[in-house]
Amino acid sequence: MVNAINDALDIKLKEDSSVVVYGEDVGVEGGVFRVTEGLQKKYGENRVFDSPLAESGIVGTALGMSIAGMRPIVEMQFCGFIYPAFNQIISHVSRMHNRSRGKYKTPMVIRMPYGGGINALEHHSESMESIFGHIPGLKVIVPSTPHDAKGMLISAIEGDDPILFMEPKRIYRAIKQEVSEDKYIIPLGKANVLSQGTDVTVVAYGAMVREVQKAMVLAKEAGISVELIDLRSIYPIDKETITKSVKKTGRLITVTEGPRTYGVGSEIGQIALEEAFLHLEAPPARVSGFDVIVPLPKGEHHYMQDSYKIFYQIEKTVKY
Amino acid sequence: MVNAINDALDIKLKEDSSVVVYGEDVGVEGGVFRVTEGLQKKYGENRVFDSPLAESGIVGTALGMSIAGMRPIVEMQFCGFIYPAFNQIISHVSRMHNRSRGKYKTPMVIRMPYGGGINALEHHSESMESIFGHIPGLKVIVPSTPHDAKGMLISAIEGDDPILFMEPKRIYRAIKQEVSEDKYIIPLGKANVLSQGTDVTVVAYGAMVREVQKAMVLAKEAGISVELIDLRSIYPIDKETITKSVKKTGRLITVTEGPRTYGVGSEIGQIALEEAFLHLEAPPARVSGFDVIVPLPKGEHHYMQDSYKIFYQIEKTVKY
Amino acid sequence: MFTEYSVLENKLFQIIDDNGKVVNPSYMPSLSDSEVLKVYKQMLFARTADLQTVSYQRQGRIFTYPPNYGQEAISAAVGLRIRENDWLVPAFREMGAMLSKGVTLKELFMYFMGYEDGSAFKGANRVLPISVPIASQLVHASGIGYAINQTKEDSIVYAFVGDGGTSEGDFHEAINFAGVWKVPVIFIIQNNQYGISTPTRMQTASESLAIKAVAYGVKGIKVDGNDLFAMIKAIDESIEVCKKGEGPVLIEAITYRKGAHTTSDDPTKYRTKEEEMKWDKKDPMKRLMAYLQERGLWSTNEEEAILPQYKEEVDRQFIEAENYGPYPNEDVFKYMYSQMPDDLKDQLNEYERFLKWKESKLSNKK
Amino acid sequence: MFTEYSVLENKLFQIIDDNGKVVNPSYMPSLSDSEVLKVYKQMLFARTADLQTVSYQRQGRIFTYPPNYGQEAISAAVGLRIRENDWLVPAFREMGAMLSKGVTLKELFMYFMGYEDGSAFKGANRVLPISVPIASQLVHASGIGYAINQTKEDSIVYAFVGDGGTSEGDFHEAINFAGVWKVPVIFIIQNNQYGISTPTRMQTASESLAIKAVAYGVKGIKVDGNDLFAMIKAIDESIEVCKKGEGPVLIEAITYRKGAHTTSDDPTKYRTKEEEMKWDKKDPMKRLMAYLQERGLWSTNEEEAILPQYKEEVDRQFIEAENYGPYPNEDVFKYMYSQMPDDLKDQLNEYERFLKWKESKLSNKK
Ligand SMILES: Cc1ncc(C[n+]2csc(CCOP(=O)(O)OP(=O)(O)O)c2C)c(N)n1
Ligand SMILES: Cc1ncc(C[n+]2csc(CCOP(=O)(O)OP(=O)(O)O)c2C)c(N)n1
Ligand SMILES: [Mg+2]
Ligand SMILES: [Mg+2]
Repeated sequence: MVNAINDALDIKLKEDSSVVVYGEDVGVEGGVFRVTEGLQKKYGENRVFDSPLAESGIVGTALGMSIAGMRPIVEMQFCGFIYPAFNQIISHVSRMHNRSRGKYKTPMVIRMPYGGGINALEHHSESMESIFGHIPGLKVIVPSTPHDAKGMLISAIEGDDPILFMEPKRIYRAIKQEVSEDKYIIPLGKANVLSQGTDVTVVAYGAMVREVQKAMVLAKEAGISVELIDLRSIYPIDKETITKSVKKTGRLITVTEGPRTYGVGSEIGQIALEEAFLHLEAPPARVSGFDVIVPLPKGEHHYMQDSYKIFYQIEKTVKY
Repeated sequence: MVNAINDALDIKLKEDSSVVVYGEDVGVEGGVFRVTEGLQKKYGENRVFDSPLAESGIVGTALGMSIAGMRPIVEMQFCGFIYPAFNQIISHVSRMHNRSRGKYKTPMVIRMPYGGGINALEHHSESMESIFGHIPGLKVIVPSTPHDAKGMLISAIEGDDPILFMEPKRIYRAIKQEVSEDKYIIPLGKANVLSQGTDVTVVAYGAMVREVQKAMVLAKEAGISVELIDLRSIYPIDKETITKSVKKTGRLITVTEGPRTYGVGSEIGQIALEEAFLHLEAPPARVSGFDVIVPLPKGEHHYMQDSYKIFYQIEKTVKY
Repeated sequence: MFTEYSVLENKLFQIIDDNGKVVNPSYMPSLSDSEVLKVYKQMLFARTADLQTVSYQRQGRIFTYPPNYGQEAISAAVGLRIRENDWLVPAFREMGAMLSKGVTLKELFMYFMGYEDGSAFKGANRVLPISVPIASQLVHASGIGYAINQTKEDSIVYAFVGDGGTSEGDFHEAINFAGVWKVPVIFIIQNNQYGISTPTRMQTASESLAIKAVAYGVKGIKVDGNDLFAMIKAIDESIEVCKKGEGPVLIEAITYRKGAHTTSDDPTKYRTKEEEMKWDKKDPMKRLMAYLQERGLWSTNEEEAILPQYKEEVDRQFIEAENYGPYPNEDVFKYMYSQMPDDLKDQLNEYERFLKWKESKLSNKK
Repeated sequence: MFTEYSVLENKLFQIIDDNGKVVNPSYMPSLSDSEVLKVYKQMLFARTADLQTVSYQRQGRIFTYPPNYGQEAISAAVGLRIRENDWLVPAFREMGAMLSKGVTLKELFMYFMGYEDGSAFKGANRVLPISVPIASQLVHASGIGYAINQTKEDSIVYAFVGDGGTSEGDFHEAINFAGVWKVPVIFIIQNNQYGISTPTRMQTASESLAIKAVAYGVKGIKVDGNDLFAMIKAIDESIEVCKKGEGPVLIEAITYRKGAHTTSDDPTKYRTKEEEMKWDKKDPMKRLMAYLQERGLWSTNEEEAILPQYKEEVDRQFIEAENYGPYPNEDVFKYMYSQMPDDLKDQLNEYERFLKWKESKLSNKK
């Protein structure tokens, strides 16, 4: 996925001189995950550069640049460090277009690695996407494969809205996949049905997709047919795809990494309720993090969703 | 409600020398809503004081004070201005107790007026409580009457956890109610069943409680019996009270001011699903803000929940 | 100027005294008499509009409004120098500068009445909307500055903040970025002595606000913000710094908010009559008027002759704003994204169904 | 000291040179030889632990770790002066100071292995846990300082941040609050030349980091952070300032991170061998060693004799940490609130039901 993202940035930097890439250590070092490696050499220090260590400054200046006609792409070193920029995001990034009644377009992408499972210290493992999904005016996107990452990032850069692009760092290098070298686009806001099934719909995104796929092996052994939807977009939500599937299977499970209460799972459940109530054969269920701070590595396995936790819920839901 | 809150602060300032009250303009001026009026005169400039205009500084220093054994109460001038402090809240306030494995207790209250309906400019009318409810380690409280405000605030100050105390400014002075001058406590985390009913459960809090009460007049005319629950606590959620009621009525509506997606309504709906699925006769519904920025005053009526919007949904849900 | 009035020595840069006498002629910017008069008239118009707005508010015809009364010279100086191609990044107390940039009074009135359409600034280029969250706008200015450097445009950014705003982290980050990037931004602190009720000395223990420039390695200057000429000169020299690519400048403009913080504020709670009287002597318009009168360029009679026209014009625009009409349903949704997502379309449709139902409900009742 | 080494003149406060010669005797703090030797040994222990931790990490026995290598004098000086009643507010590169405060190596190892229990600091008073979000901890220090003033305790707060951290808004807000409140906080910037790969000159255009003190009206000083004596003296004078109620002090300690940023960083990508060699000559331990040898207080032989004991002690604590045992389920929930809310109890119970199910599932499979 790291290469696919690098590739997308490379393509847009080449194609469009209004694109710049900056953030903490993204220049010389190429980012702590090497996502921007080689780009500064290729495009120079004015296009790809290290900024001072200040997230509000990074995001706020990016908004300024976008108002002035550029297409900045900034990196938050980890999702856990986006919060100093929270005021800029909720008070300005998400609002400038509406506030100015469309006078100022604010195309900008805030990229960041997110999620757990990499044995990291505090603040390096969180999944707080529902917070951002609740902010009107933002789009929040999560790819689950290298192929998707490239196509979705190019879409995000080319779009005219501010976008939070959350990269599941746990699978940065875990999924091997041939990715076309050409430019291609994956439209934002459309979920992706990864496997057809009849007994239960499972909605997931990011690193959780792979965990569901592992759980599906167990489900298959147990004779359960799972329809897997990769949500791809936390906001806007592709209600149509979810609804269609739930109407077919009558059952829904959402798998997410973040804390349970006010998380993505409750929204997806609510959508199923509102759109497919009479088709529901069991209550839409959530496999999610607990309402706790992600434990440090020695305790993280308690918190994380793995194939067994998912399968446990699949069985419960199907037997309901 | 303004007086009741002032009273609670007064009682605790008098009783406990480790209590201090500070924030922007809370001293000499007594706050822009006059909630802290008179307290500086009474307790001096060391106990009740104006701080520099910097929310991260305000909240972060309060955490420091609480670590050092004090019980600070800080005011955010409006809920829309809490975001510069977001990093302190999500990265430290909610975490220090857990991070230090209980070594440091962090009793502190962050008070703030929130919600719309006062013809205010941008950033003065938001209701983003679900964001805070999603942060593990915080408690988020909303009173709906002067009586509750006083008792809940005293509880909040005396508790050992960090608490967001959200004050529905729209009803700061709208509800006339005799409030006892004595000290009394309302335990946090318990919802309050305000009216018994049989056809539908309506969950609301803060200023929305009054709107539901108005809608209940229309419902009564239409022969619909509503059970009204004042949620009081956004986190933790009193599942028991909600579940019990929904099992009885079979129907649920949640009324909130904030944006719909990833809002409080979806969580309450999901709880009903998980706990009372087989009792549901209609899909739990949400009356909420749209997924937009609260419009400026001339457009705010489009956004706000009033008795008609609520009754519209009551009718729909009951007729489902 | 930057050397002679070094921020380290905490000297105040002034050109005319409280009586409009030129006390620092070597720094007098070269302006024709008619230019000076033109700026005075702009200030007069702004003050007229400002005072009138306060009275509209008292009549309940407008919501909150933050008066500019007493701070007009700062906006006027910027208004004089700012060009079509320059950017204005306001806080919320810069009416004069916004008018000079092509924003109309009507739009400002609409904004304070509660129409977002009042922020669209249809006839004005390169002005950002009013920014409510204190100091947060400064970071945008630094970003715009970067874009200017990138395209090598001839453009300068004028960014405003209040004294209270200097306490916010964004103040620090904005000027620090601007310093590292060497962007053409003139940061102007309107130090009107208070952030609502909080006096400047409770915001910071630093000697002045201008001295904070040192923390970012940028040039800074403390200017008498009620002295139009000093403000113009400070801006002129700042423009030179920007044009040479030497980066941003921080101007602390010392002034006084003669009115209330906003129309819902009562300043008698936190300041004395004596203080107000002291500052009244330094009123920027009085001082400029004395200067003009001394030179026979303007008189009380002329002023009295022109004021009714100004008042009428203000009124005309106010009434236009008042008659702007209803706020269409779809405007609540339309501008959230460059294209409306399906879900917002659904919410709009659902809302319109509700409105129909409500209408029929209400008409049944009758 | 603060006058002679004014931050405005950007002078470096130094007492010994790179060869351990005392070049500034008038500022030499009065320390007995045995005290100096004791501090040296503490530094040696810290360095031993530090280097060994890096090698544990290479063996895959610990996760990320941010080496202190080359920065030991700063922590040692604080460690010497900090009292039971003083507060330590660390960032994450202050091992020596934490050990002096009573934190154990075992606890630090546990933390970096991934146990929160490693932050409980059972035997240590008034040390905050490691703070990961850069600069955010400084604000807590100002708040603790307020509490100290309130109770009129005899206590001082030592708060740390890196050079990179000075760019964050919280750096600004923390020192600004501290300045207004005149709280007894000594803010220490460990300027180790880099924030990960980003050199200090890309963080700010200011002349130094110490000069930023001026923006808050507080005393500041730029110190050779690899010179133990200069660090001690700077702290001693800062303590005096605090005790007099004159408020906080900002110390910029110039040093160099000889190791990598963390064990997952590769410094060759962003710095040269020459630069590393240049700084190697300024190594704080080499300089102190030269000072001690000159006086016959310490020798290479003695050092070689003691090192195995230190290594063994480090190893012992490391192995204790390694054997700390499993992470109980309930610890995930237990510390979130002072009392566990019902919902968390439910989540714990549900989790334990799942574990039982999983166990039976897996044993069926066998
Ligand atoms: C982040 C933030 N916090 C608080 C407020 C509320 N508020 C509005 S104006 C103001 C005082 C501003 O003072 P100053 O910066 O001196 O500007 P002035 O009003 O004097 O022009 C405050 C606290 C706000 N708008 N934004
Ligand atoms: C708010 C925040 N942003 C980003 C990071 C990621 N990060 C960890 S250390 C570091 C560099 C810190 O540099 P400096 O302050 O100089 O301290 P040093 O590591 O050199 O001791 C960064 C960017 C973080 N921990 N917190
Ligand atoms: Mg002010
Ligand atoms: Mg550093």
